[in-house]
Amino acid sequence: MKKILSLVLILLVCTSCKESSNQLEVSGSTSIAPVMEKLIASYEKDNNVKINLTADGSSAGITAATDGVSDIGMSSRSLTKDELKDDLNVNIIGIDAIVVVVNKNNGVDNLTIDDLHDIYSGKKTNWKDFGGINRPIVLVSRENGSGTRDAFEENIKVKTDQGISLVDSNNPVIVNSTGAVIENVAQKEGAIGYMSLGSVDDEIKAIKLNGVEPSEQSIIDKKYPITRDFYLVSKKDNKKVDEFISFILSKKGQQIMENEGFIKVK
Amino acid sequence: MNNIFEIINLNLWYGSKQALKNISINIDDNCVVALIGPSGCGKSTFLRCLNRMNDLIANCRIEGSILFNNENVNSDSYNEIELRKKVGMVFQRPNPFPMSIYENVIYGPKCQGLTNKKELDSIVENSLKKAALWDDVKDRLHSSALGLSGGQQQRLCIARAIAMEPDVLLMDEPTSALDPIATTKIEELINELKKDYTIIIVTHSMQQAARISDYTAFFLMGELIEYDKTDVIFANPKNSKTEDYITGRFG
Amino acid sequence: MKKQVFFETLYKLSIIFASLLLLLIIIFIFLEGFPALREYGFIKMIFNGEWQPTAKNPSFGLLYMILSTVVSTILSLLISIPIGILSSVCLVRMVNAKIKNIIMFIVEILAGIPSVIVGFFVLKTVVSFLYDHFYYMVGVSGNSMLAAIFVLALMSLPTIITVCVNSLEAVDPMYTEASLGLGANKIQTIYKVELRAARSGIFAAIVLGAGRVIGETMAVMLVSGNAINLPKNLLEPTRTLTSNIATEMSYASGLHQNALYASGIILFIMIMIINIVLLVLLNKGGVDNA
Amino acid sequence: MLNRSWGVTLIKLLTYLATILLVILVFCLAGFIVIQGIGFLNKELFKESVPLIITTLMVVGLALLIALPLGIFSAIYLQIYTNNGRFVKAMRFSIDSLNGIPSIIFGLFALSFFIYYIGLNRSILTASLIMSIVVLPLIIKNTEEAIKTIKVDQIQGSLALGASKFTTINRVIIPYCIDGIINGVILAIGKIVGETAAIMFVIGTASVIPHSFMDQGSTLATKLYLIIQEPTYSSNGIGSAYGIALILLLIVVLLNLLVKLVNYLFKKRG
Repeated sequence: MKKILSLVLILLVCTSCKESSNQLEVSGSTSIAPVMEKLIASYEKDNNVKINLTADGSSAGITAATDGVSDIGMSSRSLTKDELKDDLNVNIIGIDAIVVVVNKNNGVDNLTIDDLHDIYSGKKTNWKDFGGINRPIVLVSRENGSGTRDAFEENIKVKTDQGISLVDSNNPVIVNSTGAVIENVAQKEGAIGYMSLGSVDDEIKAIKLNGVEPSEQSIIDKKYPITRDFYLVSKKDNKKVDEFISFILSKKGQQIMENEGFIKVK
Repeated sequence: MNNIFEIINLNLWYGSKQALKNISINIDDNCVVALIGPSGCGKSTFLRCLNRMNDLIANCRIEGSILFNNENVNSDSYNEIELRKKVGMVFQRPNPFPMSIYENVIYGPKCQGLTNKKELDSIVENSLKKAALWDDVKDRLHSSALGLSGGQQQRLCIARAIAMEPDVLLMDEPTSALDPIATTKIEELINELKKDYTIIIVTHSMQQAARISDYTAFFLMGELIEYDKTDVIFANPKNSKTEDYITGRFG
Repeated sequence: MKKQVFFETLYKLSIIFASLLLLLIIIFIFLEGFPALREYGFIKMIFNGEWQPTAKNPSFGLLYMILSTVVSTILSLLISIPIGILSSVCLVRMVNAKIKNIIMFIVEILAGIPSVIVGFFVLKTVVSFLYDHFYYMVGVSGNSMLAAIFVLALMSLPTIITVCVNSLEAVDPMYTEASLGLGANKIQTIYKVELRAARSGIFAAIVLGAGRVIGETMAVMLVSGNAINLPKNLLEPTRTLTSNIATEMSYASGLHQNALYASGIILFIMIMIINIVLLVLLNKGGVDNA
Repeated sequence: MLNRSWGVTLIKLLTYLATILLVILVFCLAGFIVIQGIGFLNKELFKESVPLIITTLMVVGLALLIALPLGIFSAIYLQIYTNNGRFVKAMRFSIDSLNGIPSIIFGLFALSFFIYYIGLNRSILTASLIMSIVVLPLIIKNTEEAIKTIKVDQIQGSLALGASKFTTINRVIIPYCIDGIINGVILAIGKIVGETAAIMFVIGTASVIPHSFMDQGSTLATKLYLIIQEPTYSSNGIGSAYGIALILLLIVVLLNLLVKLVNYLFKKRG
């Protein structure tokens, strides 16, 4: 018994020395994490640096980058005024379209931004107002503070000047994961939800916005109305960080972004 | 003095091991019968057959008939709940329930559906009086039974059994866990109870058997060696094995 | 003798270190939550239902969420405790060992399931059933208090049963024999004596079960709809204190984050109240044999 | 009610009904996971979950390594060496209350105390540390209950024979209450293997085989949560989450059997 306890003590002691060598800590937005994992995998192949990834949300990423706990913070929403510090540099590494999804049996396949505004603010509550079947609309929304939700609600203007979202007062189904959005929309015929273009799968149906089909081309031509940028936040003049970011913005990096359904910046 | 128990060719096996071999005995009512013999001779097993407590043991097989008031207890048709109402039992270690003294005594009657408060109070009073415990506890009936001393707890168990107004009281070495003073109190109590109940008591101490019992049965290796009046057994036993055991040559 | 001194100091050190660790967490919660209590006011936080943390002048009213936690905890325990205790009795006393081992084997596994999966199970079954039958009502989506109660009961059952079965098996057979010897039948013996004798174990099971229910986040968030409203009927979506912490903590900052920790303090107080109630019931029930 | 014959039959009926309900619920849940996940159990998923299994076992191992001695010794101290005074009752009370704290708060504690304050890195070690704290109340409570169930007179019997408290512990208490402790260990394993909220901030998302406790990694449960969070994480979306859940149940089964085996061997030898 004594041996075990001494082993534990040694373990505790030796860990307090912080490892600085060639390791990078990346943490933040869950929407960016999947593609970041692939970027890291390909970057680590030809550079001997170990990059650790944690997916704990956009704001956690920004805070970690500001406090230096992470070398790079990922955010799928634009930074607020007091988050923007002068010793931070912010790079946009890709553009993502936010797609509106409905149940596969829902006849509606095109909505305008104003329709979305009426639906999510609770003015219109039945699909028959949009030529669909007579069934109440079930709003599926992401949690407060999710980058995807911020970008979506910014575009369909459902936030009062007080900063309160009208969506909350219409008994929405609030979930904090894309998987739950898919499951709720797939099982409920009256449901409407939104997610990043790359996440749409065959259990649900993505619809056109203002008549425009969500595709890479329509986003590049700026015709698709709801997009958002992927930001990387990091401290200035850190060589290893800048090398990694320049890799992401390189042809190879942007190609990986595209394979994952996101739009190239360069 | 009619027979309250008539046991004919009783055999019992625990799995493959035979614990009781072909026992036949008649027990009269309103007297004290002591069962003596070396440990493991089957006297406790025999006692537990009388209120079918051995049913609880998984691989226990019983053959032969046990007539209680001329009805065979061993048959499946006979309801063992009815039997245990008539044949109370007190165990070696005092085992009062983790409840108050009052709740302990009325447990049996309440299980039979008696709920009238007045009746229950009177049952409690005369059971505790009969068990010579009333004076010690009459002002703390609702305190915990676990707070009593060993001897008091055993008397509470006796009072609990009496509350069912049984015909027979089985006692499995009731005093072996008690100090001498408590033991004599229990023995005096048994002499008192003899008037109303048939008492069958398993005991290790032959002095105790001699002191309080009318009849004594001597068991050895699962067999009933000799059964007779106590003074006959202790004065001039017929069977040599009994004599050897009585005089302490073995056992 | 030296060995004994060593071990006894080890025991003392362990309890000190363990309570220090656990105290650290309590202090951490109170430290982080206190600013919000001071600035926004404990009373205002408890008796105001409006939760708008990111508005211009934010409001941190937790009333609706406190009620949601209270209602969902009590109702789910009202389901899981009876089923848990009754089935533990059946498994220990009324069913042969082989069946009991099979069921216990699976129950023990279910104690290890990540709550996300139990959440999806209820989402795919109960929630979609509720939606298919009540879709015509505006504001009803199947994600509701009822589904949350179902998932909480399902989550706490394995814990309650494992501990109950364990304590029932440890009941001294002398009580069983004493009760049967007095002419009581099997059911009376179990429910009037054995449960009483195993009481402290059963209460431990309830405390652990209640802890699991109050502390549950992932599964509840999947099925409860997470909309903040006064729990009026079981079909409306609801958000418990715990789900609120889990959903918003990843993006909260400043006073908003302190408010979430403050709701952690309130949760801690609620758990204490439940423990106090259970302790009183345990002692009031007369005698405690252990 | 129990004193009436109809009451007895009613309770008997309710008891059987509760068990049937339990069996239905339990088999539906287990069946749901098997049906949903069986389709995705292919070689590729097994290969993909090898690092997850290793990380999970590392967290379980280290967390129990810390929590078990700490928890058992604390429980022994609370049960044997204290007179159940007011202070002890208050401590036991607060330990019980910690059982109800949502694991998300433990996660945040880990993030701000271990990572921000002490400066530990995000790693499997940090995750194991926080998990040992999460299961500590569970182990203390279970061990105390196990000690309580030992017949009081067996403990007094040993003390009466002049054995010191210490030898009583080794000779009487630990051998007798091993089963109770084992049940606590099984509950703790269940909690550690199934935990996501408490460790997801501090364990990272790497899905490669970790070489040391200092590396990051994801356990079966955190990977499963990540996939549900963003289905694009794995090739066949949410389906592989169910596949991983099945593998996770397999691991829980194996760990439970291992613990019971160790207990059996310990008893046979002891």
